[in-house]
Amino acid sequence: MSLYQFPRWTDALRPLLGLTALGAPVYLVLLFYYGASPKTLAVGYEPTQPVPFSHAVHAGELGIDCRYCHNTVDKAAHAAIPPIATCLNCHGDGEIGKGRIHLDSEALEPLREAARGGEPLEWVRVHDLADYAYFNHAAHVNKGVSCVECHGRVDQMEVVRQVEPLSMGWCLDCHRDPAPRLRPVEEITNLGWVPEGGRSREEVGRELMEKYNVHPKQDCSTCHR
Amino acid sequence: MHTPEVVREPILATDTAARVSRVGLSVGVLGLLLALALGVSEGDGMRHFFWAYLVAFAYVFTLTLGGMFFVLIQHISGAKWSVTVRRLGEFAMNTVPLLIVMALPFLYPLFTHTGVDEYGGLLWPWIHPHGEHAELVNHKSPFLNTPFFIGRMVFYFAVWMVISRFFMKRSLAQDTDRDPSYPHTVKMRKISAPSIIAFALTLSFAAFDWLMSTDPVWFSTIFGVYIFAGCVLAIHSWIVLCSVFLQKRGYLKDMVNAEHYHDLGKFMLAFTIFWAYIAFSQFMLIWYANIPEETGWFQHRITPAWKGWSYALILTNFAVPFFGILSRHVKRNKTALAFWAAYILIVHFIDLYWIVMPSMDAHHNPFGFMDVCLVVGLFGFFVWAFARQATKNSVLAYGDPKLQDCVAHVNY
Amino acid sequence: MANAEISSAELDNIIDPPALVQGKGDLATITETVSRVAEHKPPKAWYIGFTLALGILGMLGLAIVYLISTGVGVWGNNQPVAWGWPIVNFVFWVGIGHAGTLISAVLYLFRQGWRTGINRFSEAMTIFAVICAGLFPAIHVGRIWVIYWVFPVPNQMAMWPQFRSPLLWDVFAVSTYFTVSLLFWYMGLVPDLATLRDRSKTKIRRLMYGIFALGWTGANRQWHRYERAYLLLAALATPLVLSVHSVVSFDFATSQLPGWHTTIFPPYFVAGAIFSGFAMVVTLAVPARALFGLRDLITLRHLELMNKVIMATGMLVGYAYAMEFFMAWYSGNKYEGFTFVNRAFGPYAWAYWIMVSCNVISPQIFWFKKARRSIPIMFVVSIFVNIGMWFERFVITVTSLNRDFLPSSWNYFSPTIIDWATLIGSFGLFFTLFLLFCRYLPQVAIAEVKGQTPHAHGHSAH
Amino acid sequence: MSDSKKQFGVLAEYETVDEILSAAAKVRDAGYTKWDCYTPMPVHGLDDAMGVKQTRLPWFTLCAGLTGASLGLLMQWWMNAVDYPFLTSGKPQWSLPANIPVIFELTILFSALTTFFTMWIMNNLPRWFSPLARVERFARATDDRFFIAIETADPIFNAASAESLLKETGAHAIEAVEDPDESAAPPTWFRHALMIAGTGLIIPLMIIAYARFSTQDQPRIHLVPDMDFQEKYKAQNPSPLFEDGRAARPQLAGTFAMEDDHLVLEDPGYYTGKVDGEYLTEIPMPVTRELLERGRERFMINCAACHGYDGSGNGTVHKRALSLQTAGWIPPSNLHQAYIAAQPKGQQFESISDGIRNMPGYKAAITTEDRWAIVAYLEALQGIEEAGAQQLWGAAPAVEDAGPVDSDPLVAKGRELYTSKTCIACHSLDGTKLVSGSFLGLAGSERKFTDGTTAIADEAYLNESITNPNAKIVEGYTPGLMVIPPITDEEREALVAFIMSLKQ
Repeated sequence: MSLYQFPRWTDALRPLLGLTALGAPVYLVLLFYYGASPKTLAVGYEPTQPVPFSHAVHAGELGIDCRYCHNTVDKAAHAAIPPIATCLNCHGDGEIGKGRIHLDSEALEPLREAARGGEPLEWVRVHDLADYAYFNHAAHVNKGVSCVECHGRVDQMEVVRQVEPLSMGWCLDCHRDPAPRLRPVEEITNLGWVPEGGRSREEVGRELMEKYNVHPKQDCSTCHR
Repeated sequence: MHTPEVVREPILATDTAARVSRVGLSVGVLGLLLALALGVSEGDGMRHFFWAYLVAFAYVFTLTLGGMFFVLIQHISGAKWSVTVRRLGEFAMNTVPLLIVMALPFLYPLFTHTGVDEYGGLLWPWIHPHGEHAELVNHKSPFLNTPFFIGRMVFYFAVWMVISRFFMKRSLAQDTDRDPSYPHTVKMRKISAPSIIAFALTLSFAAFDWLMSTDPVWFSTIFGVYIFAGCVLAIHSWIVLCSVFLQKRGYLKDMVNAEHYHDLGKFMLAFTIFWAYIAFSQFMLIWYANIPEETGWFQHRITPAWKGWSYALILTNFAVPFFGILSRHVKRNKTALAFWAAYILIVHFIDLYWIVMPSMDAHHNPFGFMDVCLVVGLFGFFVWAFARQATKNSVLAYGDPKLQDCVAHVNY
Repeated sequence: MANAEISSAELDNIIDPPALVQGKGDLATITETVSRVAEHKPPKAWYIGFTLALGILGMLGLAIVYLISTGVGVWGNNQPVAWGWPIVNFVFWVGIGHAGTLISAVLYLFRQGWRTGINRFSEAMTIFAVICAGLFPAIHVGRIWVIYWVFPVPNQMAMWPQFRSPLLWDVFAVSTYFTVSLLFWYMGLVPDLATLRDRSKTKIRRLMYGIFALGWTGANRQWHRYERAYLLLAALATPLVLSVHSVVSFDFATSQLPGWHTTIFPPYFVAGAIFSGFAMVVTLAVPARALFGLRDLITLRHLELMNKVIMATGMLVGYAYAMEFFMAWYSGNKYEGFTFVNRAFGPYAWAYWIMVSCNVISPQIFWFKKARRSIPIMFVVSIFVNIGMWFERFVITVTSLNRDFLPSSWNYFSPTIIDWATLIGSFGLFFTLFLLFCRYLPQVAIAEVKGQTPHAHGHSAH
Repeated sequence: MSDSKKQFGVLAEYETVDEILSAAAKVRDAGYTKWDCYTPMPVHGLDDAMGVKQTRLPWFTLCAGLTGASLGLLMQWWMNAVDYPFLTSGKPQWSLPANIPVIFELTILFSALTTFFTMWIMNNLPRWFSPLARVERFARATDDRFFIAIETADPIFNAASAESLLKETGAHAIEAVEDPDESAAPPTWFRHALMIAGTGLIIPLMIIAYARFSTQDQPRIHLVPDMDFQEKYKAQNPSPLFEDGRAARPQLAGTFAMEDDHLVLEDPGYYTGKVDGEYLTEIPMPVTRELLERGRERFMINCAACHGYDGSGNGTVHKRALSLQTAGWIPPSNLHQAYIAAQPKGQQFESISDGIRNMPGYKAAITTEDRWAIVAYLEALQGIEEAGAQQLWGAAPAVEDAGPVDSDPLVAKGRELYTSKTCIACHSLDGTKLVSGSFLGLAGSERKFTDGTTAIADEAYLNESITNPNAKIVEGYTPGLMVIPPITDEEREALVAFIMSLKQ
């Protein structure tokens, strides 16, 4: 008989079919879940900045407080990237600013150039929330949420890198259970802070929640407004 | 498998039926008298009596109208499976005159002023609008007024009389008629279509008039369908009970078999689900929208006095019978099915009682011996009227052209 | 046999129209009649129809691309009629999608043998109609690429769907309905695909039909489970079909809007869905049976019975219209009352009366047997019903919304050209799929029709 | 018997339902178990004739339905009432009535899927290969013929007796069915294709793993980009409106904010520290504990990096600048110096606001109130010094005493200039080495220069050093460090006279 017949080995396809039927959805879901996760996509973003500013030196070694440069962080929603003038406090050349440290540094040339009215410095934003998400730095910082909770140990980073996913689920983790992420507001920029006397952060956080009246909201309109 | 050849002879259960009808009549008289005595002694001016009477009346009414639907739907669909049990439905349908007689006591609360001051009337509160809702009830007075109400009642009864007489007569005539063109069957099939329209409208409005207007403020467009679901559920259960009883007594032996019980059981299951579907739809929509003018009705039914009854309803009228008759084996076992049929007939009363009584008193569940006396009594009268027909007529529509098909019919 | 006894077939002749399968009606003929269509080049009309449908489908594609690239502002939806055209179309198509499962499942449970002639056909119609229906809410969200948010999948937003929303019930109801309908349809197809496989003359046909026939041989031990599964699916699909349109009705009825909030909506929508679905089956069956030579399998009796169902469900719908009107007055709610007066005599009175005349009045002609059996009349009425049922959804949606509680917001809804292109385009999608089905798959359930012939029943008593 | 190895079974053909029904009953009665009837449609009564038992399929359906219902209930309860409780439309977080529809749908979905798949599994389908399909006449099993096949696998199978039994049943044709001698192993090309596909499946996973555990220079992929980037201005974002791309416009030279102007006029003391050219002597607000705390905090943020946490002028930045040997670096002042402590508050405020010497103004970075807070804190800090800062801060910085009263007016003027022209920042008067050498005993001392030459520090040398500090570099000092403020010849003369007066 000349007509096509299914050969015997097609029987071997049956377990394969079952495996595919069960495995394919699992595979696709996992692929999407891990592939599209901000932990995969966003964490580890480490752009090259126009000036190789080292947080490790300034915030870490020199111990300059975060707020020296990001001086709006406790007053406004936005934590300002400092104006060039702030840099020039130390890195001027007498004419454009008073400080003289690294007067001859090549790397700082773009800075001086910008200060003289040339091309502005375009710092690359590392932690960039979607535009539909509203985040208020002051509201967090003044209630005892340290910089480190979202930005990691910036004082140890030569180049700033995103270490947290900044996804909605991640935000909610803290909004649902803020206690272990709180510290006394005095210690807000002390990125290496640990509670005294061997107390747990949870324990300290509970007290601070009470003290600062911390009741994070979970409504849509908290962040999407 | 063996299919018996049908013998086209009347099956007369005269003696049995006569005995049953006598029992029914005595139960009816006894129950009614007992209830009356209790009602008089209760001291609320017979208010409880009349409300409970309405529940019992509704019980019989749903059986009668259920029978009517059963007959009509078999004709309109040309069903074959149901031929051997259709006569039982016809008997039930043909108790309309009893219904008319039973409706007469309603004239008393309609015309009397007894208890008006205290309770706002003996029965339907719209007869004497009172309290905070008087204005809204007055708005409805073009519809809810005594003369029009009685007029509608007469109209419903007239329509039902015409339908039931027609189908009963034709069906009996078909038994003896040997015309091979089956003119009666053809005629019944033709008339069933308009009849069912009349049936749907009259049943809906009768449900609105008698049951929904017990709370004259409340309204629900689905209410007619809700009562309809109860009717259908009740009649299928009743037919199962009757045929099992008749078979126990030696009648219909070869005529009704596991296949027919299976089908009846399927309808019991289907309408248990349908009832739940309608009840849920009504509840859910009112619960969800949460509009005060509608929620009042359910509010009255979740008071401490009625809460248990309401929750029980979900179990007794849906969950329990659903799992009870889900299995094919139960549906094909007539003893088991008869149990569930009896069960459904009992819980059907719970449903009706729940519909009516909280409107009388939302904060007190008056259920007691009198309620049982009344429903058993009126049901006794129904059995009497039902069985009396069997004393004269064959319990099998033996002349039906589809009889052979019916007996041979097999479920898959 | 008693002398007054007559055979079942003869009886049908007296109290019922002729048998379901006409012509020679033996097994081989049934196989041949149905398979022939899938095995030979289709008639010219098919090519014309397919080209046309593809063209309209293209228009739909353009409309959707334009919609998504621009935003839902291209539609006429706006305050106060923010729920306009798309939901009308959605409910319209979902409604049509009810007849298939109803014919397959409910009539199966009721042992209505006549379903076999048309069930395959209407199941396919169901699936395609549900696809069309699903399209509208999907494109209505505006950002179709995040449509997966409606499913309860864990996500980086740590959010779950809002299960108290009727729109989410819709997601579950419609997707369940689609899945179950597809399973039901495919399951019915398997033995017929095996038939086509065994008849095929080319390798590619044998391979394709063979793969999807799953190696079906017609072994009785398999038939046994197959039939039980079929029965179970039918028993499951029956409450499902009720639930789907009930849930669709909840979209409206759970609200507090006069004209939407009424308890009869669930059964009323279901009746309307069956009504429109049957009308669509008739609309499709009339040309199809002529075009593909299926007159012997989809007989006049099938059509007549469907017309009866159309008449019955039409009256159920009429019952609901009447109840709504009565209750609008009886409720004593002024807003409710106004809404209904506004429906009948307000700016959309034209739509209301189109609806009433198409849905309630036009099927009344089926009281006459002649009309029930007249191809032209039933075709026209079925189209009327399709139109009327579309307008029913339009009336419910638009007339209730266009009179806001705030009179200053009152507005008149007018569809835009994109609205029209989407609606008409959805017919392109529907007919493209349907014509492909007609071309390549058995349009009539071969095995099931065979089961209804006298050849399928043993006569010997044993 | 070698034949039976390759034989699948015996096939018999029948033409009508009646035939197959009676034949099936006979085969059943003969005791066969591995056999089946093949029909183009379900034949009712055949189950009985074959003795097929009722399938258990409905039980699977029931279990699946119950599973679906419970899962639906649990899912909605957990998602809406536990994991993300959320209030909407006044409904309870767990609203059972509203959950019924989804529970119902899931019940049906689970039941239907289970029924469907279980049925195929129980039927051992799909199974595309079949020896029966190789028999030409068997193609009619899906058309109009009925077949019975008894398989060789049946324990009581015997080719001869099976054939004779089937003959007895009235079969129209009987045929032995061969079991094709084919390999059950998939062909090589298929195995290869499978391997390639399997490998292909791993690639996306590896890409994901790599993306997870590496850093990237490029911004994330936005799967849903539309609303992540909205056409609206956010703080410090670039703007296409201006040529230089800055949304924040730099101030034009000589401008100052209207608001400040206005406020300065309203309350010049508070905003400038001066009223009519006279410094305020007191802080223009009540000095509270809060203000001091605030001042301390602001001091630590803005001042401590240079001036040190203790205000001693020994901050980390200063140390860093020294270690980098920064030319022209003027060390931050020791804030404990008496002359600073003695300054009027308004002057301190002005220094913070507008800067002094090499210190830039902090007007833009610190609010007015905070600047006053720092001034207030400074006083406290200086007070601590007096109270014994040595214990608190360790090594005590040198503090200049008021010094002798100069009789020569030129020297007196020089002493004044010593402070106002900021010499004091680097040169002490008590012999301590600050940034540079002390003025005490400078005059007349021998200087050793980096080029190996020496000189006596006389008036000429001092004049030269003030005019051109890099002309001669003393050993151990960094060139370019000394900054000369604008100075007139008379002033230089006075300064030299002052330094000469410190001759030892």
